[in-house]
Amino acid sequence: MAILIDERTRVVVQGITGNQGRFHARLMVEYGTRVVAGVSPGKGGTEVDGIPVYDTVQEAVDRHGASATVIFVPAPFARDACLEALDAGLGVVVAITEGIPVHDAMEIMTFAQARNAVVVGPNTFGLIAPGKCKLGIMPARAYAPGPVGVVARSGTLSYEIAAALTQAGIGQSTVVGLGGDRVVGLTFVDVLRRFEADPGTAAVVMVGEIGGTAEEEAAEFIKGMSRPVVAYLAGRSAPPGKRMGHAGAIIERGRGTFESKVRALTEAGTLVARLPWEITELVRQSLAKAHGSKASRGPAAP
Amino acid sequence: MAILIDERTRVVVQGITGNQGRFHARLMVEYGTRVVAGVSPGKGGTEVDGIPVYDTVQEAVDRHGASATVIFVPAPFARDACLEALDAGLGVVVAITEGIPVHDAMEIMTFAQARNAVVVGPNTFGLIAPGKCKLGIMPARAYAPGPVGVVARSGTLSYEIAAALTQAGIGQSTVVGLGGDRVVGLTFVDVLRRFEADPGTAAVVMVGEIGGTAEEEAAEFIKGMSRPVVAYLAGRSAPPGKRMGHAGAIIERGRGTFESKVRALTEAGTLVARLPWEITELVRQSLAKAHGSKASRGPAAP
Amino acid sequence: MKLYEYLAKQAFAEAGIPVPPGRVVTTAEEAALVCREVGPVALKAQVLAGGRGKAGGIAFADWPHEAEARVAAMLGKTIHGHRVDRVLVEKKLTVQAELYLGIAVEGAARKPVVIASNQGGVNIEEVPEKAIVRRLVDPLWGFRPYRAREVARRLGLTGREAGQVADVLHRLWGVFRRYDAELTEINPLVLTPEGPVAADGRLNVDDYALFRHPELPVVEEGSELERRARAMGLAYVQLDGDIAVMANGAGITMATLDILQELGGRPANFLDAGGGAGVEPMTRAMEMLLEQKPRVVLVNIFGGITRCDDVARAVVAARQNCGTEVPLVIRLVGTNEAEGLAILRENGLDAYTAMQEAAARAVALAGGPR
Amino acid sequence: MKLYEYLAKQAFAEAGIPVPPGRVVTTAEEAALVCREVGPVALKAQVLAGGRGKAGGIAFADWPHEAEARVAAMLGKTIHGHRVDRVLVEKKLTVQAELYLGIAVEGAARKPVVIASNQGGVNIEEVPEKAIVRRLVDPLWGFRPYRAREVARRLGLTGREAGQVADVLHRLWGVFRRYDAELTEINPLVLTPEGPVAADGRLNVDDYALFRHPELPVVEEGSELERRARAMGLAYVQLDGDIAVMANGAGITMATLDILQELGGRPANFLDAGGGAGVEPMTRAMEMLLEQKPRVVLVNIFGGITRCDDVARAVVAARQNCGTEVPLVIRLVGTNEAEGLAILRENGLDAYTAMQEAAARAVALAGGPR
Repeated sequence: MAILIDERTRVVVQGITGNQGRFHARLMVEYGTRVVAGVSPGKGGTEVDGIPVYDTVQEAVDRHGASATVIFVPAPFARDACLEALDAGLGVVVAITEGIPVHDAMEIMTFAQARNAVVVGPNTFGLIAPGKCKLGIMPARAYAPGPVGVVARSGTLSYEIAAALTQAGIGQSTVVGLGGDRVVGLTFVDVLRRFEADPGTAAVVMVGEIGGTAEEEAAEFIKGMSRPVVAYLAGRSAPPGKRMGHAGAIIERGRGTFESKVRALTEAGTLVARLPWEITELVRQSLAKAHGSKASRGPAAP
Repeated sequence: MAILIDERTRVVVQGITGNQGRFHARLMVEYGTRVVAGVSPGKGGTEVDGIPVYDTVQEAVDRHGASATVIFVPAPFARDACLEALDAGLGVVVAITEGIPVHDAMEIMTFAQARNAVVVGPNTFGLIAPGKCKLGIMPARAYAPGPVGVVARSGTLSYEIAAALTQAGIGQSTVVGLGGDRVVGLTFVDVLRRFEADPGTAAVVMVGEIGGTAEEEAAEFIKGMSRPVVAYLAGRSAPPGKRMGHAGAIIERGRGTFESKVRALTEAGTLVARLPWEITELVRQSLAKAHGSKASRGPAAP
Repeated sequence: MKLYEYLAKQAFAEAGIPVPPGRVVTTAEEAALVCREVGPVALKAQVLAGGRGKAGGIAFADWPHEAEARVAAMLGKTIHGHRVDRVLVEKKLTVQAELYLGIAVEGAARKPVVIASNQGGVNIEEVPEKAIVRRLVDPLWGFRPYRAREVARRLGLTGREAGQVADVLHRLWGVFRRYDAELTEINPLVLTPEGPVAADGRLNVDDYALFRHPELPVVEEGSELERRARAMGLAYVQLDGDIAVMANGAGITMATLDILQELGGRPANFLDAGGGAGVEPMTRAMEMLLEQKPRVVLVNIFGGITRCDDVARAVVAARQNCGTEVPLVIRLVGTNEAEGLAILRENGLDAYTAMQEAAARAVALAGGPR
Repeated sequence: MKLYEYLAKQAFAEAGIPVPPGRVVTTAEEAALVCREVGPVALKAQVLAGGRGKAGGIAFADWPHEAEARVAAMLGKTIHGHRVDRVLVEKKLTVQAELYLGIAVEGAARKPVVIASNQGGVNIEEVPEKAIVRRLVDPLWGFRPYRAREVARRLGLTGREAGQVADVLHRLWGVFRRYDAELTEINPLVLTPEGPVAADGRLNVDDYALFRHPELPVVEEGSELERRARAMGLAYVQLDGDIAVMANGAGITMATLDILQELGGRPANFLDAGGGAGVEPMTRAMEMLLEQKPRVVLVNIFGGITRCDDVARAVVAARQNCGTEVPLVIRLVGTNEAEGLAILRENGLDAYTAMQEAAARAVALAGGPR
């Protein structure tokens, strides 16, 4: 089991004729993802690695019953691509594109809400249900199927953590990248709620950062969760007021400090790893405990 | 009984400090309408004929639980006034203002739909539930309480018809002016549906015009109505392609001709008066028949 | 307000829609100059009448002297009652295909509607419905580029051409919004080897929104009389009968015309004095009617907001100002009815209460039913 | 991109928001001229640093010679590391009251938020929450005039003043949208006898949206080094330690800094080479780090999109180009790991697999934990 996507997800790749789109479309197909069509205005009627290309998302939906999309369209055109996907009724829109103006992102999210659809990103590595479906640019080797849900703001850090879990024999149900921009479609809470409801997820790893208050809000939600949550937070050493790459990774106005996040999460019963390599062991302990305490009522870790 | 409004309707008058607003607010109060507040930006804290004036509609709602509004605000500011009323949660917005740009009207109607609210007008005389509540600029003497619902595109023509009914001893449940502009909030069908569901309405008079296809759509609806409908249509003698005052009263592209409307209505079982003074007699016949045939199942004409 | 073709095309060009090279001229010499610059040209009389082609309002010329001669013949000519003062001289296009693109206000849906067809160059009403693509637009969301691409696809376009046409349609949406248009059309959009070009266009601006567009020139439409009425804030339409009519409100005015016709009379005009008009504008309106020397004038007033005494004062004043003997038939009921009647009687006039009687009397005075 | 106060005010003025009369100057003589024109003036150093008032970046002058002297003293001065090149010289205002008006992107709500307070002139973070009015805005509907009026009412304003402030706030929304702002503020909005005036303002434009604003001047922020890095498309932040760090991805880079600190080391910088960077930019990035002569450089790469062989090539090239002896600690795993290690070994370098070991080694080389 997985959240948001699975082996039946029928995927469009928007911007498939660009370098990045073409490259990752191939990797997704190799992983087993059902990439049913590509979209690239003006290139309709052609093919990319055997994938049919259309001018519009609507055509891809009409002909192939697509249900999700991965967007590699350059930033100036990404708003239109996202709105097109949402308007065509796609339920999961994964916006890989970096550099989408924040005003555009706000419009996209408003439309997604009206359409009751999920936007992952922008500026995300995507999401993967190991062994089933990969919608994004993450390195496939890092993942294996299993009972742990992972949700992260940041890409490479989450690859590192997923790879460590995999190496330790702990697979993942789904790994979701929220995206590094200030305005993104999903919050930690949105994803935690889905993991909590997913029979295939027995524990969750949450990879947060300084800045914003998403982790504090997650802590509130975690209080009511049955699944154990292990957290790691980056940015402990970051000086206040400095923007560290991500739009979100900035401490401003005394909010979103490392300490406030750790405190909130700890109070919610989350195990907070001080160093990344501690995560695997904490997850192992959590799974063992969850398996013990929930054998009668919850999902079993395989 | 009446549709849309009744004696409990709590009314705001927007633009109450203008000449028209002040004049008609007084007439509405005299009629017995519960005008609870006026709104006029910059004039908050003052009074007009004992009616408290506020700067914002929200304040009028907060303090007086207003539920409807009548708008006399000049056309350049009318869009904002309508959106303000809708955003403050008012369920019935009567836009008397003439000359609201059609693009503004389209925005207003889109917002009203999102808010599940009714806009009457723009460019309407308003609506009146005789003896209970008057939201508009119609001459009160023309009306009396009774079992006939009246819905009209045009103001003066409907005053004339209502006055004739009243003189003949036939009162009205509600009289609704759709408004003369190309884009208005209510269609004939919207109002007919409400009359059909209103226990206080036994028959309906529909006053239409050439142009558009609202009368043809009404005819379709009328086929399924239990209440009898009497119609009068203006514009038989209008030459094609000439705009006769109202934005709607223009025959274009072979649609919305007098003949097509009469045919559609007649086929739907509507009695179509050829001259305005025939209406009263047709209504009398309809009421008598309705009374006879529906004594056991429908509302009784008093 | 309907804009002349050349103004519509200026708006298109500003929005980045390709239009043929050329410009509007007021003299034959200028036409020759343009032809020298751009080569073979189309010459198009700038009038708001439809069907100008058949009426000699469109011509072509390959050489400057030819352009000069044809424009000389065109200027000053009258097409369907409109004098030709300006001619648009534009490069003749190499036509591969012609499309129709239009955006209008769809009253029933309360939304803008985009209309497109790959059968352009003819009246869109004559195109079969199945060859037309229609798309309602949420006025808040607007018509986004991807929707334009979807329309282009439905027109059967592909590749670069689809993208170019989608781009034009998206820009046309910008024109529709920017100018508060009731209707804007490109017909035809000509597909040339160099890309699509708006060969002819319309841009009708919502009269109610003109206050937002002080930059627009005033384009006067209709007859002299209709323009005068509009300047007074009155809705006036010239008809071909002999019974002049003044009423208050569009519906009652239309009904009055219908009644006259039903009784065998022939109305001379539609004149809606408006609900709640004051003495002054009503006087002007009456004067305008009297000046036309109809056989009879019918005044049909149901006083709601309009006060009967104001009407009576206007009628009396206009009659005095014009010193005319045209017979007046007045029907006057409603607000301040007694005061109105008193004023009329002081001035030797009387009034009916029933519309029916007044209309019948007017028809009789005009010579009876025909 | 943060705009200087005078640029923010230009944007305000274009949008119809009243700003004090005056202009930005680059010489003391000009300051005297402005003072002669407008009377007593405020003199404000145009630097992007906060707290410029306490650092001597704000002064007042009643007379031209005074303005000249004070601006002369201000120009060339350094405020919190920023050299003063321009001074905004503006008419001194008669202050009746000071408000705060701001519009920002609220990430959690994914919407713009309007923030207002009648306690202006101070840092908004210091204003108690109950004195602050907040309103989320639907980005499609926009912030309509009536909502601005409602905010003005909540600030306790009435009558003409409420209308004027609402108008300013509504126009500020226009600035926010027009400039793709992340944040725009008027603080304080001074209520004067002649109406409200934006006495100080901020306008931070979304870097991602700069492609839509070619009209804006480029305002460079940060240290020389940070600017250089930005020009290369890298995210670089100068820190005060001695272990230079390069990693790929903001999260892993932050984590690397955290780990070093946890182990007792002191990172010299944040440098995110990005996911999937090529050899060339990574080489430039490495060179930049080496030039700073840190005690040690730690390269921490988990190759996902980034290829380990590219990283190895970049490290080798940078080392050769700089001819430096700064010790390198490399951790390299992931895509093309074997190829990367081979390249390193050919050049006498080695790499760790575990982040933990690499970090510990870097701290040891920098002199051990402190």
